[in-house]
Amino acid sequence: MQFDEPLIFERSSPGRRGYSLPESDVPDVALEEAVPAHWRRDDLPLPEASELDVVRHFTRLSQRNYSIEHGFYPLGSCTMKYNPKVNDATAGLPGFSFIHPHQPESTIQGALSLIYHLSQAIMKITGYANCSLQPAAGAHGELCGVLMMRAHHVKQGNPRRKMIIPDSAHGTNPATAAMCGYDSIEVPSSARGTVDMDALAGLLDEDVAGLMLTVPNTLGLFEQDIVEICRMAHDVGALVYCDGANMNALLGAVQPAALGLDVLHLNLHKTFTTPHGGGGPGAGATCVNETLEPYLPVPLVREEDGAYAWDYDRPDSIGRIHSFYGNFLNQVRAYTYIRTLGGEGIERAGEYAVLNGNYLKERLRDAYALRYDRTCMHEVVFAGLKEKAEGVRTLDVAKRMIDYGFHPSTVYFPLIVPEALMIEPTETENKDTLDEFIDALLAIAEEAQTTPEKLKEAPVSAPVRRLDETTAARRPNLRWEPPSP
Amino acid sequence: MQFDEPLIFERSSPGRRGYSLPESDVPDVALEEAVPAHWRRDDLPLPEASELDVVRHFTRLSQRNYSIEHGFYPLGSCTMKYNPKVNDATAGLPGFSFIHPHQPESTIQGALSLIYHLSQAIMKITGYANCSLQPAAGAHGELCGVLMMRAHHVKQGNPRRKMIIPDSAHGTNPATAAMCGYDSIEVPSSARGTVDMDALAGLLDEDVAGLMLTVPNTLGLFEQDIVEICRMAHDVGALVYCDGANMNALLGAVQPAALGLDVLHLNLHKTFTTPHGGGGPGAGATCVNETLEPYLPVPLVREEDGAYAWDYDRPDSIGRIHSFYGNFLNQVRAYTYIRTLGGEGIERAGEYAVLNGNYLKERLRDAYALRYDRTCMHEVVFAGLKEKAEGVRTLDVAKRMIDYGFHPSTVYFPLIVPEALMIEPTETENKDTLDEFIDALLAIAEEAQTTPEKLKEAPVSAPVRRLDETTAARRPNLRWEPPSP
Amino acid sequence: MDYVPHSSADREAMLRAIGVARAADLFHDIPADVRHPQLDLPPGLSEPEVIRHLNELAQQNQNVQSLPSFLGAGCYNHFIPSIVNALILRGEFLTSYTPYQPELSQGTLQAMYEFQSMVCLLTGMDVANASMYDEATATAEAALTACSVTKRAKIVAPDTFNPTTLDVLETYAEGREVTLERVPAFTIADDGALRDNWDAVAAAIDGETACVVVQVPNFFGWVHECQELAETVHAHGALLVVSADPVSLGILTPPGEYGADVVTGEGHGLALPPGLGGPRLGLYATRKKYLRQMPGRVSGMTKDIEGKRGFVMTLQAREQHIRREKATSNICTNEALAALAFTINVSWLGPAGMRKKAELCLAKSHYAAAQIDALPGFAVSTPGPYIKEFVARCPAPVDAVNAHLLEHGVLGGYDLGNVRPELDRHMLVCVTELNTREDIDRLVAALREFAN
Amino acid sequence: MDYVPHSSADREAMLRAIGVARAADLFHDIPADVRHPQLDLPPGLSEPEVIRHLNELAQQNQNVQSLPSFLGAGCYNHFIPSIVNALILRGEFLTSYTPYQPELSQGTLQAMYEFQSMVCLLTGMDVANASMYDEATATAEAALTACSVTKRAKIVAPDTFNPTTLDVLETYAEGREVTLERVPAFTIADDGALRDNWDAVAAAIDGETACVVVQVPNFFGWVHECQELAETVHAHGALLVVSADPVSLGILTPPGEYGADVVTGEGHGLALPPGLGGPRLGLYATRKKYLRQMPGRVSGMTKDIEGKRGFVMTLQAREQHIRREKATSNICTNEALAALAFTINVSWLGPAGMRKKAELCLAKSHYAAAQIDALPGFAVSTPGPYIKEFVARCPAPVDAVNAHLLEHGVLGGYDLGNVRPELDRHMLVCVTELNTREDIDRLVAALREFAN
Ligand SMILES: Cc1ncc(COP(=O)(O)O)c(C=O)c1O
Ligand SMILES: Cc1ncc(COP(=O)(O)O)c(C=O)c1O
Repeated sequence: MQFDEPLIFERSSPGRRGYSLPESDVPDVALEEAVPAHWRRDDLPLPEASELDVVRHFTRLSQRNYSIEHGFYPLGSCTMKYNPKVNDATAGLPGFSFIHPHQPESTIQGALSLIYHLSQAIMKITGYANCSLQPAAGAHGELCGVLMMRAHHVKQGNPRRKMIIPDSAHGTNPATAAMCGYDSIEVPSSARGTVDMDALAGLLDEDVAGLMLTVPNTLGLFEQDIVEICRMAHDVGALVYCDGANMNALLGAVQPAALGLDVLHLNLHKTFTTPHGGGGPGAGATCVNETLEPYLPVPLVREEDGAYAWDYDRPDSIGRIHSFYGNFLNQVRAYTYIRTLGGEGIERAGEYAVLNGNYLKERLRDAYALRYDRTCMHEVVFAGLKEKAEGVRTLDVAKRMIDYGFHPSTVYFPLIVPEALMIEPTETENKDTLDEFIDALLAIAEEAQTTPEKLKEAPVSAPVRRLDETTAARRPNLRWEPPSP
Repeated sequence: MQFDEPLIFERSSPGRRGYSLPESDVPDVALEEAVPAHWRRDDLPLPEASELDVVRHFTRLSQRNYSIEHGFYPLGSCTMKYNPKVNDATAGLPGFSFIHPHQPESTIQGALSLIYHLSQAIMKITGYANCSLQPAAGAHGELCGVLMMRAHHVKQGNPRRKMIIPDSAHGTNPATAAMCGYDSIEVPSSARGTVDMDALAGLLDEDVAGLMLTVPNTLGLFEQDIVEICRMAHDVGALVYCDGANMNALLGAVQPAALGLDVLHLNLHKTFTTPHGGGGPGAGATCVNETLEPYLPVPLVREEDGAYAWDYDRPDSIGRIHSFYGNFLNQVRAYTYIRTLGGEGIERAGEYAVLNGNYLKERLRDAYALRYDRTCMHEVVFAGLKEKAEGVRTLDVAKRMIDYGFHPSTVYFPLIVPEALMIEPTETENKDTLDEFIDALLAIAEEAQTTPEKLKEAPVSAPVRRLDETTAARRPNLRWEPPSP
Repeated sequence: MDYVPHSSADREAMLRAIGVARAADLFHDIPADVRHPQLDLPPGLSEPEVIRHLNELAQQNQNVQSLPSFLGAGCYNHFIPSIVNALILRGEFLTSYTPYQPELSQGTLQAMYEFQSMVCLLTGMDVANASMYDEATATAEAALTACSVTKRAKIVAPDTFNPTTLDVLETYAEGREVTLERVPAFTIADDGALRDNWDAVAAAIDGETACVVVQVPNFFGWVHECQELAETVHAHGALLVVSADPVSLGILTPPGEYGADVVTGEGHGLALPPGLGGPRLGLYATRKKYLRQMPGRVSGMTKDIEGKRGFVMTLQAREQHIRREKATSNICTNEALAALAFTINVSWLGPAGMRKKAELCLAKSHYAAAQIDALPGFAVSTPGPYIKEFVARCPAPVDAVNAHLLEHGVLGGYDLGNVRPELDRHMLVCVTELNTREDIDRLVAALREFAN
Repeated sequence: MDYVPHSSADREAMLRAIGVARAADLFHDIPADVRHPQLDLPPGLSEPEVIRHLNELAQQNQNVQSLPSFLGAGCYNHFIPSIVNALILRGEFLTSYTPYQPELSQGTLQAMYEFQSMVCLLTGMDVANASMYDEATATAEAALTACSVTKRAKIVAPDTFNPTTLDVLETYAEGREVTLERVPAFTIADDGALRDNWDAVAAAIDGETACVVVQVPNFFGWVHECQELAETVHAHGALLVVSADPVSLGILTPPGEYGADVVTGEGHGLALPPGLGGPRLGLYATRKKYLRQMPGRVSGMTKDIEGKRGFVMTLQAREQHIRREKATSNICTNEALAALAFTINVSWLGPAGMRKKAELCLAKSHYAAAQIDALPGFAVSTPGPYIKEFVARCPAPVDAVNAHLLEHGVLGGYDLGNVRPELDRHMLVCVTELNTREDIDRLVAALREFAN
């Protein structure tokens, strides 16, 4: 059942009404008296719709989305694993969803305890000395982390100027560095897909504030020289930032702190199953070793004799990065998930994520160009089709996946792999699903040779065909305009 | 996004597991000791699937359904109106969903109070002396009602033998009469679509236990002679049953009790917005006047000084008709709805249901054969297309509605209208939706003349085309069979 | 607040199209003297107000999540995973009608087919319908169907059968020339111990007997021997109707294997929370030869005109909307969404989960029984294998014991004095996978305190 | 319990296909000495256990549904209708990624477009993005964008602005050569009365000023005059950034009409319950000329190759994944589902509901203010029009007053002593459409008792 659906504004009709609010039970206040004339708005051309209209509109819109609950969603670096329903149930408890951040601490002990114990669990999983759950997403966690690096250097007397970032890095890394006032210096990748150690050696100096590495990196490869890299950086007084978006691969396998990485952000909405929601709310965590611990944003939660309290008494803190304590209801989800899995489950998650990644790699390598022929971690990156076909691009391969019932994998990222096709299966996909996906990708590779138009015309089974993105950017239409009166 | 989906059994793989249950925290009990060998089953070939598999399977299945939340669903006599989401929220409160029927009354005062006040509200709306909410659906309510009629006659010394039922009646009416040991006697409808009064006069005698009428009847027409009919029935000691499935039309317009109808059932899942769920759980209410009050099933809820209690002390009761007190969580929904609407809202619901019904009637009468040219109530019945088209049947018209994005109306019921097309819009549909539906029906009537194959081949936009019902009935395949080992 | 979307402009335009001046004119067929009465209802509430009010009512109830509960006796607090609610509340399932138009109802129809398959596999029967209101009405319909099939009028039931079900059966039988014989199938010893008296059931069967209805496990929790009984029943040309708890079928032999002709059961425990006893979910399965006498909805697999697999409601010639007064039952709306919940949960449990759940009930109930049996003044008295419910004799009337337990924050077991006055010191204790050892120890501690 | 679906047969087959003997072999790139540490976590819990545990934690909290609450100060308990949760929890919305593949994301993309439209209409601006983390980060990004646009380094903010937002802004500004000047925009009279000192803001603007950020209504609840200020700002070549409460925009003049260049705001009050302050929803709208400097995701309407309407994420050249270190911001994941909730709720409210909600806040807060002002020892001190929050001076420190209120089952207002020590007897009282008169009377009665 799939319907085209107009804008909610186009469903509007004057005088129709959906809302249901109480009649006032207090004396009327004349708007004219309470608010001066120039402060009162004239019109507000919002949609007028009945409750049923609204429910139908958004139900129909929803059915124009693909989601994890439809099928395989192998976006690389996104960890589209199953988002357990029990997490939504616990996050929806009124004892969590209806608490106010300014309530007296005595009335929110359950919430503070949850934050405290989630932090502890994250510290156990990552090996760090402390962490903050204040970041609202991964990039926000990066900002938090790099600001702490900066604070450390400032404390040492010099904020320094440069941030070294591999050419395979996610765009948020250089963007974050820039926001914190650092110049990004790109370090190239080696033939093995990891940091080129010679190039790195040549870049490191006393003006380098730090490195931002992704572990495993965005090629799905573990930086085998990571310990050495950290040592080299520390030798010049630089710090090493770990983008932990790919932490799913490392669960139970290694604690990033043990590798010498000074600071790490996690995407709870990847590794710890809080849903992506079509682009958030996410939830970040920024974890630090002892060096950076003083700079964590305020507040934290501390425990004393079984009682929990907000802790603002952190003189070297970078300050606040969010109005309150981040996306708490997603912290409830992540906590539910971690308590469900326990240590053993966490380790299994990582192990099977890597198993699935390597299985895909091996089964697809005859048809797709394996860029780095080595064991991968939780994801694998191909440089498009192995046997190139006239005029067929990776985008066409990706769009054709739709007609086979799958969400496309990530394409054209990392930037250093031409025609990149980046596939992350996650541990919650079973072998049957992987096999179906493999069969589809092999069939598509075949089609690329025999019937390439099938790829170029794809998708044909989605609610819309390929869209004109050029015009969208050139002549942006970004909002509905009320008809002129 | 629409996918074919295999059976969950076909998604099964040995050793896969979805469930999550606690490990035992008590000493083990050896199954072999607790349960003798011949009582222990060998195998249980249920599906083996992960939680994600299960979520995906049923999400995909759901998308193969049309529902009120997709669009207009004008099944006649079904009152497919908006089912408010707030009702689901209140019914989901743990204080309702997790209470046990055997709890001490002192621990369920809120629930008993709700039952009591819902009963009171229903009595106010219908005008009856009392009611039971024990029936789990409409037909169950009928059974309850007719058993009470029987109990009354038994008490008078003779259960009597006959039940008079109009030829336009819903199938549950004669089926219920039969279950209660009555012979159904059909009374024909007049040219106006209501009970043929002469025929009725000829059928009434002292062996008639009662009449079962639907008000308004299944043609959407109000029995204008209803008061007279009740008088005639009462004159021979018969009682009059009112099938209240169509009560939506009468809300605030008239109390059925005031018309002389002795007993009435309501479908809370029609009139009072509890969702149909693809075929239940419904919820019924059976309402009675003073004559039948002693026979209500046990228990009822009584109130004394603000305390509520189960009342079993009803010596003439027909007994129990359900394990407990009916579909309580749907009673919570119906109560939420009635409290939301209040008296004024209830009256508006009825008024607009009838307004919408008549609007459709007038707008469609040029293209569809109006069977009875008079004011209708909440629904209208046409005898198919006005201008018949070679080989085009009402079924084809109905299936073609699907391709226009609507659920088909009821077809071939009531049985007395040839090629019946029975349309009930309900009050929650706005004029735009009705107009779109009208336009579609007019276009279909046009197509019937110009391109009849479009009707005969319809639907083409549903997940499946027309299905082979004949083979389904002749060689029934009603279950999955495990592969023989 | 109401849900009427009409603006006054819409309303006027529609009245004009109809050709009347006022909506009131559409009601002229209703006798004027009773038309448009004043409805004496409380005024409507806005959504925040109605939520507040319902929250208040809900909070006036204690519930089995807020207090440890040992109540069963036909309604059970089994674990229902979060996915069930998340899925059954999807509007596509929740707000669709009975699947009369199969092209737009494939989701519901396929789920019904899967449900039927699961019920068959659990019970060991050939066919199943897609639900009845509850176990009581399912059993009543089964027994009456047996009367039609055999053209006999006597129904035999042991008094270890759930008495409420037998009450419902009697209500249902009212209009028919049918009698129910309740056979004393257990005795009460002087010390209050219960004894199995199962042979009495076989003895009550004669050439008039249409069917014997038995419950497995019985109302008191234990399992009667059925194999031999089935032979006796069949030898007399009667039918055996077994009402089985589907949770117990995770480990118990399916009734189909010991000769049941119809199997009914209460499925809510695998589908929905207690909900004060409703909605519930009646299961009904039978042998192929009784298929055309089976009441209720059935989904069948078929093909569309392009050869694609699809599902339809089938064998409708049994049903009221086709067969009218000759229908097998008057049932129409059933418990489809509860059946869906059951299907989801059983898919999630799988064979291993079904067994695990039953084994947890077994272990926990036996633990509780052992603890209680060891208390001074208490004795467990269940003369047969049991899975989750057992009978505990108390040193005082159960209502006094339960009042004491409630003071200690425990919902005690079911007072069997409600069934038979002489059992007023017998408590039916139910322990499921949701009762922790801590819950049980709390119950036992409170009972011990009571004993002292 | 975990969610790994592999049977051991699957696992073996996969290892074989990969060509390794054990999964551990896949981790050989990790230094051996730190590989596979023992994780010192509590053991995993089954779903019933984890639900029980989380229920216990939740019950250790009081909440604004269980107690009447007068807390606001940046986080509000506005009514969110039931349809919002029912719709946003649909898996299609909940478990999809950022809409990188538009063909499979039309639902999210169209909702984003509708959201952007609503934000524009509410604020009176030309364009809006599809969300920021919260008002604080939205305002911080807006102010820093103003610095980039004007190539100036001074940000001016009155100290009636939410101090947390200003703190966040300072954190964000840390890496840049940017200063924030907090201007004293109110004074405290000897009797504790607050006085508007708005002219000081205009006075602080100079040729170095990149932007002035003001909040409407301000943190204390009242509305400052902005028309004139806007002129001064623009006369100096600076930008005006207005942080507006979208609830108040149901009745207040949109900032676009009095010269705002960027409007930010906190949208959670129209989308989600308080949730201890997160998730929230940052609004960001601006004028067309600043479109290419705007941070965040934007959905645009376009056509597919068949000419059918569709939506895509557009202007991505502003964003980190294309522009990298030159991006307008590092923001990636935003608050899409909260934006969807906002879009649903505002669709449901419509213009009439938006106005009604604001009017209810207005009436109820003024009722509460009048009652409190009449209490001995208390005085309301809000020197300007206000919609839902006002300042009440108390006869004792707010924490003592609040402790007393809590004993009486009321969550008192925000203690302004947290903002400035000398305001330790000033309570910021918030009253929304969800506070009934009964709630307010209960607050007032408890305050009266305190005063006596
Ligand atoms: C490697 C990497 N780093 C950082 C991010 C940014 O995370 P977020 O989108 O939660 O801000 C992502 C996700 O898109 C990522 O894949
Ligand atoms: C007129 C009429 N009577 C009775 C019924 C039976 O109601 P239910 O399906 O709830 O048993 C229906 C509904 O199908 C009906 O339309």
